[in-house]
Amino acid sequence: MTSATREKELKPRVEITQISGTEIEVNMGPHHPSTHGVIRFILFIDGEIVVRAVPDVGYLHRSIEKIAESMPYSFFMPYTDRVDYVAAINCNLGYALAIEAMGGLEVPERATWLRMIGVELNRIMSHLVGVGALPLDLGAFTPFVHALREREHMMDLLEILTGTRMNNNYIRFGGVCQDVDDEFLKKLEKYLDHFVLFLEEYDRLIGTNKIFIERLKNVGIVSGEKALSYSFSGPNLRASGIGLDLRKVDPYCFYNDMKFDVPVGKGIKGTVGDSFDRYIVRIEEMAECEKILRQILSKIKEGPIQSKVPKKLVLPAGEAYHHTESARGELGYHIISDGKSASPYRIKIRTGSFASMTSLAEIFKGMMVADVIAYFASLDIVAPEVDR
Amino acid sequence: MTTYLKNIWEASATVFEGMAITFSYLLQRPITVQYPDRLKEPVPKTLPKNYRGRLMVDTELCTACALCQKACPIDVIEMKGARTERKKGLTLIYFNIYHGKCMYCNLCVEACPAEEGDEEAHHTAIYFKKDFEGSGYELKDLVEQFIPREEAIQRLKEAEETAAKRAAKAAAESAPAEPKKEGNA
Amino acid sequence: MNFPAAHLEKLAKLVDSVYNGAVSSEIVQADTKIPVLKINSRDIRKVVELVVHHKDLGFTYLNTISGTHLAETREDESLDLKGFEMFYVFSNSQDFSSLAIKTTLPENNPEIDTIDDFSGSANWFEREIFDLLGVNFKNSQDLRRIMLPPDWEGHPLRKDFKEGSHYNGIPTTRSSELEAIRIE
Amino acid sequence: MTQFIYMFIFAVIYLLSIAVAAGFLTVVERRIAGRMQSRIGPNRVGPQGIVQWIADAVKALQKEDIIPTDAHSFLFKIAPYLVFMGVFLTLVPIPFGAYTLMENLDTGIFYVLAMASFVVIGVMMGGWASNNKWSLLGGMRSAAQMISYEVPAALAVFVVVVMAGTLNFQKIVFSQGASPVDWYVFRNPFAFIAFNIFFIAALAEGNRVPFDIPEAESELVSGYNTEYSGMRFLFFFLAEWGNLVVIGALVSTLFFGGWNFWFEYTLEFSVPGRYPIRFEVLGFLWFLFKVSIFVFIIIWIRWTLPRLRIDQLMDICWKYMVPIGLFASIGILLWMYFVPEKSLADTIMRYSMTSFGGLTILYFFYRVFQNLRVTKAKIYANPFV
Repeated sequence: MTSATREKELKPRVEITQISGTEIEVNMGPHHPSTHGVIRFILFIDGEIVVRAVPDVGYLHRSIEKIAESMPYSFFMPYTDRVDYVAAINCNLGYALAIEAMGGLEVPERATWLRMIGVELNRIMSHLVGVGALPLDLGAFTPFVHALREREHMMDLLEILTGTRMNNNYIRFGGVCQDVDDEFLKKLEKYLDHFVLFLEEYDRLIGTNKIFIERLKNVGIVSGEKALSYSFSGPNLRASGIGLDLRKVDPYCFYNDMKFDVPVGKGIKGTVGDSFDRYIVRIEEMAECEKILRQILSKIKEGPIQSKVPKKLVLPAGEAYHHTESARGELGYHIISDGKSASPYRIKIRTGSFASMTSLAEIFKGMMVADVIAYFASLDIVAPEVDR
Repeated sequence: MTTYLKNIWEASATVFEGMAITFSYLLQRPITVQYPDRLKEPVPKTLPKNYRGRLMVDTELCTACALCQKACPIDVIEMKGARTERKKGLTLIYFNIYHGKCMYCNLCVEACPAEEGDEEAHHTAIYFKKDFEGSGYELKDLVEQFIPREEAIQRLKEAEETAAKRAAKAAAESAPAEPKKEGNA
Repeated sequence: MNFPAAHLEKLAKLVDSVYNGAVSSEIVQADTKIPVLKINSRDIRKVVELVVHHKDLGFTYLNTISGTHLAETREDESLDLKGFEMFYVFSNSQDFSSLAIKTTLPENNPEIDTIDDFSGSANWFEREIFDLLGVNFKNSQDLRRIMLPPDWEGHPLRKDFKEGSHYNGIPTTRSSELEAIRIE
Repeated sequence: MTQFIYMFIFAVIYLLSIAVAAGFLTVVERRIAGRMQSRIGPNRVGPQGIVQWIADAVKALQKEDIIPTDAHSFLFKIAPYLVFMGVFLTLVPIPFGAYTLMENLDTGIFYVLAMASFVVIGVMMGGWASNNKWSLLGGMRSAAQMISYEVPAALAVFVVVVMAGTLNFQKIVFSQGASPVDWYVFRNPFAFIAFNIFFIAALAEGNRVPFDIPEAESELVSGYNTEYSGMRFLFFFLAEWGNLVVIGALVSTLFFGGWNFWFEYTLEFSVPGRYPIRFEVLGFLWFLFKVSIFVFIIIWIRWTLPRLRIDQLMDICWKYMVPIGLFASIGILLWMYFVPEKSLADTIMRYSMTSFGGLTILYFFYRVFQNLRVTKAKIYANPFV
């Protein structure tokens, strides 16, 4: 796409010439109730309409990539939790898989199943925050608390699985840190029965609500082509009608054997790729996660959970780009090893939220202030994943 | 006109439905519990086996091998082992844990070689206890000294003495050998 | 996804034929089965245009842009050059097979052409590299610091970055209040 | 002079009671919200947290009274009082019983509609004077919203006025009976439509969800009252919750028979001293009960629905409520002309409307219990409960 055609396509939906031309510069964030953590937009508004927006990130930049260069490979695992604290095990998994691919480490079968349980549970938890925070930003508080209540039960499950509620640091190179007994698996199965009922009720509480639909439909439309151009990934990309799921197209763990659908946005209430599609894709994806979890439960077998990994891990010289499907899209680790030291030469983390953020400046143009919030909330962005 | 009426109908029907759900929650018991005073049993008892609460050290079991200290990515553990006359092997001089820094990653526990107990009450020398309430008013309240300070200073003194004795002994042993070397040279 | 071998040959041929030897390229298979196209940094726009717009290729999806500072302090055969290494990952929007483009830049005054008109997200990825590594992207729409404040000095991901003692009058290290309870 | 003293005493009593009611309502709201969200809510201060509002008030009073540097200090200072006045004055002509009212104004409804506009002035003043762009946005939004919604509210009130033939609240109460069949809301379909319009418009005038756009917490931080603290903030706060009482009182007076408690108020009672005091008390309690039902519904709506966008808000006002209001007001004129009171058609309509209302409520509870069954299944399937 050349520059000219892109400009044409990204033309604001509201003709800015129609409005008076007196801009007010307002500062939204970093401490604003709906900028999810510390993200800031400088909005130039004319009445209620945003003429221009400058997103500003970096308030949570902790230089995780620099920290990685100063420590052994295994020490960096707890830091990956903090890349996306809402879906911590997903980040663990991406890192572990990349290192295992580079170092040629084996993973026992049961460890992979346990990893998948952790990852899928985490994905549901993350989506619950996403679909809960969306109505919260639109002014409905109760659905958010209901979603968090379910997340709380899942945290109880993760507590048994990993020992912690957040920032689990569950996955180790060549395995996982601890095993679970059958009681946990039974609990999980029982909980999934509960979760199905919750999803149905949640949909009736807010997903079918007329006001909610009106606030989201045809707001922040990102067409499939645009979504690819902005490097959207995960639910955001799928909501734009492009059914790319790394668990399908580039399978890792045992996702090859799993039967699940990839929900895509169909524009059931408005246009494909609008904010409501991003909401409904997440809801459908939670149902798919539930299916995957049931399959895992039927297939998991006893066995060792940790393979032999050298205490001081030195990877062969070389580099790798390994990506997995995290809750917020493609989570890629670009790792460079110099083959001599026990610490990585460079780790670059590619996150879904950062890529989603790139669209803001263009999409915000011509929106109303209330839509800015709806669009931003529907992207389900987590600030530490943007800044790292 | 039909869409007009449909809009009105949809709006009122879905609002009605949502309100029925919220009302039904009004008739249920809340799911939250009144912490900490109205609990059926204390929270630590309800926690799973390997729950990561606060770090705890069994100073009796600890062999002062410092593996946990090396395993910690962020220097939470500050410890020292040295030879004293108290016991064979290394004696723990001091063992401080900076709870304010700890990120509960479990790496130190996995590194610990000293284990004790059966299947039920199994624990390593450094382990997570189920207690999680550890707030304090000052930063130094968050540092737990498992060997009390006075004791630690005492032990440090002993260790220095032992070290001095050993050095003297070593010197005495190697003293006759040294002139020979010089002589050879 | 594993990159089809036929694809790979076609790509090499295409790069050679379209630019008639003007592009110096070399294809290697990296650890994670993503083919890496090594090119000269001045050809980046030509290659990206081919990779993105050619109807047989269509790698329209930019996964990420990564940069690395290869410092002298770690002389090693695998890291063959002193300077900056740029690593572009593109994916095919149909089957999501990925392709990496790698290029190196000199250590002093690293400069490369921007590719931000090929992808909407490239600008932010480039800004991040500009901010943290100090690589200059020529003709970029908007090249500002992104993570760090505008008045920050230095580029932290460079291997020779030294943290200043103060930033805007705030000390970057803090004296520990815990000195009092130390035993040694 | 004595009249002035009486007036002063009554005003103080009214002021105190509305302050107490508003404070108490905050606790009630938080408790209800808590239960709707499976939480407990404030329950520490007093039994079941019932005096939490005193603690909150004391805390708010201790706060420093901050006036932003570049704020217009005079307007900034008086804005909260104007808002509070707008709410408080609307209570003056509303009868709480046969005698429990401040002033039996003949222009009651007109007066209420006029006084409600004070709120707009106060809110805009506060928003503008704060020298904060978010506050200004909130103030502008609220001006647009409140002025727009006065139109459908007035149209809905017009329906009642036509039916009662008077602007006087007391007479409106008299002309409705005690039983649901005699309430205006179930008299005929047009009155029912008018009730819905009035209730929604009142929500919008009171800045309640789903129309809380002026103070949209997640958009404008807190809208026009962002910069206020301490006592001044408390006045905004009192106005907001006092508004609940006002809305409840207006709705139950205009459409639900007011204080009229299960017997006909006949002329002989209008002689002072003839009206039994126990009826007065019962009527007062009956009225309070009706008001609290509506207050509960408003709170309940708040904790269920998301917020509208400003253009949707205007759409609802001008594309839906105003045309429907016009339809209802023309309809009521035709109805009054063709169907005389106490005729057969009138009686049939009354009873069918009442049973329609009753059935709706029954169906609602049926849905509630179905939802409860879902929840029960959920609890059964949950290993952690």
